[in-house]
Amino acid sequence: MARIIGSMSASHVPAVGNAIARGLQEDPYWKPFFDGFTPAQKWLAEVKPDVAVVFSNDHGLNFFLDKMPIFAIGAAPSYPSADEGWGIPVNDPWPGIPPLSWHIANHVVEEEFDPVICQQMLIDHAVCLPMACFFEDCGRNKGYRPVKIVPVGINTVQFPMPSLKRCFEFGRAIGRAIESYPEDLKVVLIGTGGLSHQLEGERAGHLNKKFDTYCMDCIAGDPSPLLGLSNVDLVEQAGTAGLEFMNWMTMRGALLGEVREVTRTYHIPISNTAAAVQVLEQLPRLAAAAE
Amino acid sequence: MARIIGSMSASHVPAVGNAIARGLQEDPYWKPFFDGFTPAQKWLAEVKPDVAVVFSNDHGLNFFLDKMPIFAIGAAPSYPSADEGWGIPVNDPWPGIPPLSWHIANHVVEEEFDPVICQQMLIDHAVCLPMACFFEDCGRNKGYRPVKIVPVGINTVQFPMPSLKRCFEFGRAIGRAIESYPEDLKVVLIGTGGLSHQLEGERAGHLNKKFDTYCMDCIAGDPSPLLGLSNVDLVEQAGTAGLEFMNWMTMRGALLGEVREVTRTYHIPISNTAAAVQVLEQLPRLAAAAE
Amino acid sequence: MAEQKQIFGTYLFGAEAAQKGYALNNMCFTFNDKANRDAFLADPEGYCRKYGLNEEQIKAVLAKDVIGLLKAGGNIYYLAKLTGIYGLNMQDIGAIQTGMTVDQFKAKLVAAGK
Amino acid sequence: MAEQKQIFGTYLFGAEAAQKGYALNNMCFTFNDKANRDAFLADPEGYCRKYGLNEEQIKAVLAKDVIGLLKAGGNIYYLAKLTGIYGLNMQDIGAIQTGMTVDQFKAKLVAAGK
Ligand SMILES: [Fe+3]
Ligand SMILES: [Fe+3]
Repeated sequence: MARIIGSMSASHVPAVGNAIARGLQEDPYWKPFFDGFTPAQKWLAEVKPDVAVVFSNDHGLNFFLDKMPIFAIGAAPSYPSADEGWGIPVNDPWPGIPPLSWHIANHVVEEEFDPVICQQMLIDHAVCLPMACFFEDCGRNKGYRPVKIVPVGINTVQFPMPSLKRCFEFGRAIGRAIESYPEDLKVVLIGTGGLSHQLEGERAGHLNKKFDTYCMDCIAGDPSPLLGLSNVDLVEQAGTAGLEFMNWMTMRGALLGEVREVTRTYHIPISNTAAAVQVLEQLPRLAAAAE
Repeated sequence: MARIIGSMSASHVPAVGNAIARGLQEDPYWKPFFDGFTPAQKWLAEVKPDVAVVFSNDHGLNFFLDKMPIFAIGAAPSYPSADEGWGIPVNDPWPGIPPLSWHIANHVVEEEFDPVICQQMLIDHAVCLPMACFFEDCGRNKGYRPVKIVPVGINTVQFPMPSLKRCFEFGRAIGRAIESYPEDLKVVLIGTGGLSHQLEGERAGHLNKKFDTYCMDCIAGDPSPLLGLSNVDLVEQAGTAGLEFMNWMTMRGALLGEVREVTRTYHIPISNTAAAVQVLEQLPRLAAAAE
Repeated sequence: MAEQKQIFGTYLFGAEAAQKGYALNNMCFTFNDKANRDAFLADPEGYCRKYGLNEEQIKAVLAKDVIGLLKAGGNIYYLAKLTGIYGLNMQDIGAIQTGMTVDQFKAKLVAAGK
Repeated sequence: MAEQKQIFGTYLFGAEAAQKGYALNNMCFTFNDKANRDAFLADPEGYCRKYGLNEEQIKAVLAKDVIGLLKAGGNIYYLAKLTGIYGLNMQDIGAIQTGMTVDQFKAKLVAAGK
């Protein structure tokens, strides 16, 4: 059976793409950000996942307001990236694993979630850049793709949005789906986005270190205090783009057992964003204890 | 407040478009089908709805397998039709009512449904032809549009599909949304598709009068016995295209109060389909009795 | 999951067919445009190849083999646009798939209403 | 519903803005293609009109008035593609919207990390 080995979460920022392209990892502005990934890379080298299920939000590349999903599940053999309009380098495609994607889709629909199923999907910087940071050689070694991916999209662009509670429950259903997949695969969950930032409006530049710390504490420990938070409350605390924390919450939902925090870093600012990296390892447990 | 006055359901078949275009309403083959709409037209002339919420499934015009939703809600100012590939005449657009669409979308997402919200949506024969049959003058008098519409799409094309129970509950959430809309509007629900038919495979031509009668009895009375039926059971009974009965179930879910059957007709065959028309009137009730 | 129960002569369109039939159904989806229908009719095989159909699919398209199209991953909602190009209506298709004459197939439908 | 709570300097993108800003955001969505970015730069106003922007939106686009773009229904996920064309990064945008210099805005960000 497939097994979820843990989760890795990180902020995503288009500017990271340029920093990688220009080799700025040791630049004083960028070093604290990229250094945050080193412990995660070490952990990855030990646990060696086969698949990454990546929770993120589209930034106006794959979806538009004409037909805006709440949740989307990729079920493509390959996920190309594309020009997002900012001149950041286009990443090579990541390979998919359609049988697992469909297994997840079938399972979550049975559990009364209503995702769009995408046999074609473009992935943007929200997928590609954290992948390039965690799997470091991807940025340097074109074509190096150590895992297959299942991208899971969450709408953070347009209200109505799913609540944090709904995201968490969606994650739980995905976790159960993964752990009922018959093939022996090691699956890592990746949640990207956030933490606090707000790009637009007179409140642009809003950051909230205290709240971000609280969120990361909840992710590492008990996420339930976050389940009552409305999306508007989340905006108030974390800024409009802080809504991307929904990706983290969905990811956290998919961790069905007890977890151990492997690493956490937090740094302000990268671009206008609070840049965080957090890795959780799912502790071994009896199969019967799975929900 | 908006008020749901009742529901109208009918089969949809592309061939109906040609029959209307060629004025075949009195033709012996078509007469039993079109006559079935007369009592509904009479009822409509009495109740005079302002809005129709139309539950149907796309037939490969608005959605493709690249990004296939489970549920979709139209939120467009206008819904054009288009060439579906069969040479049936293209219908004029129907006007939308975006504020009601968004009200419904906001409400159902809060109730933990995950529909795609469509600010652009093409409607196909599944919407246009039942509309032209119920609102008879639409077929003859181009541009006559007595109601505004909110199209609600349900995936009957690709597994995984929502269960009949999930459809019914989605309908219930839509019903509650409509009845909490602050404007005084009379809303009629329209469910299209089915009943039993199967177009493809060695079992093509499968029809099931007994099951269809049972389904219409449940719709008119107590729909709960249908809630335990799986989609595969539904295919076994009603054929693959009988899955379109999901549209009827969603519609029925949105009728929150007691109902009275105004009319029912059932005729086999129109094309390969069991052609039914059924109208239910929602009985007056105390607002407090609404769920 | 949905595909587990076997129903005679019935092809449930789920994960397996959706992947297998993607190119075929995608080609059929283009037939919403008359210009594409005309292009197909002008060179059916060339049109199929342009959309990346495999040999099994191309053979079924050219032979108007509806059962073959289903086995190759075709979805009836999209395939109907292809059979429409060939001028086949749903009773013609029904007869082809069930091995009946069109009149026999029509009689079968009428009988179901008795 | 989501729009009920007022948060200073914050524009929640829901029903109202999604309708009002549709054409504007749709234009920005086209900027995923370099050819479209070039066409915009060659004739910004003409490009806006081609995509059906209203006068309020056109005025805000031409003035690089980010707050005006938000008030006209712009969504930052799409608007960012427009500001990118103008060569403005997120600190430039932040400064424009908050009435600070870019250095002041950057200092504000750094201070939030202390
Ligand atoms: Fe983002
Ligand atoms: Fe249909």
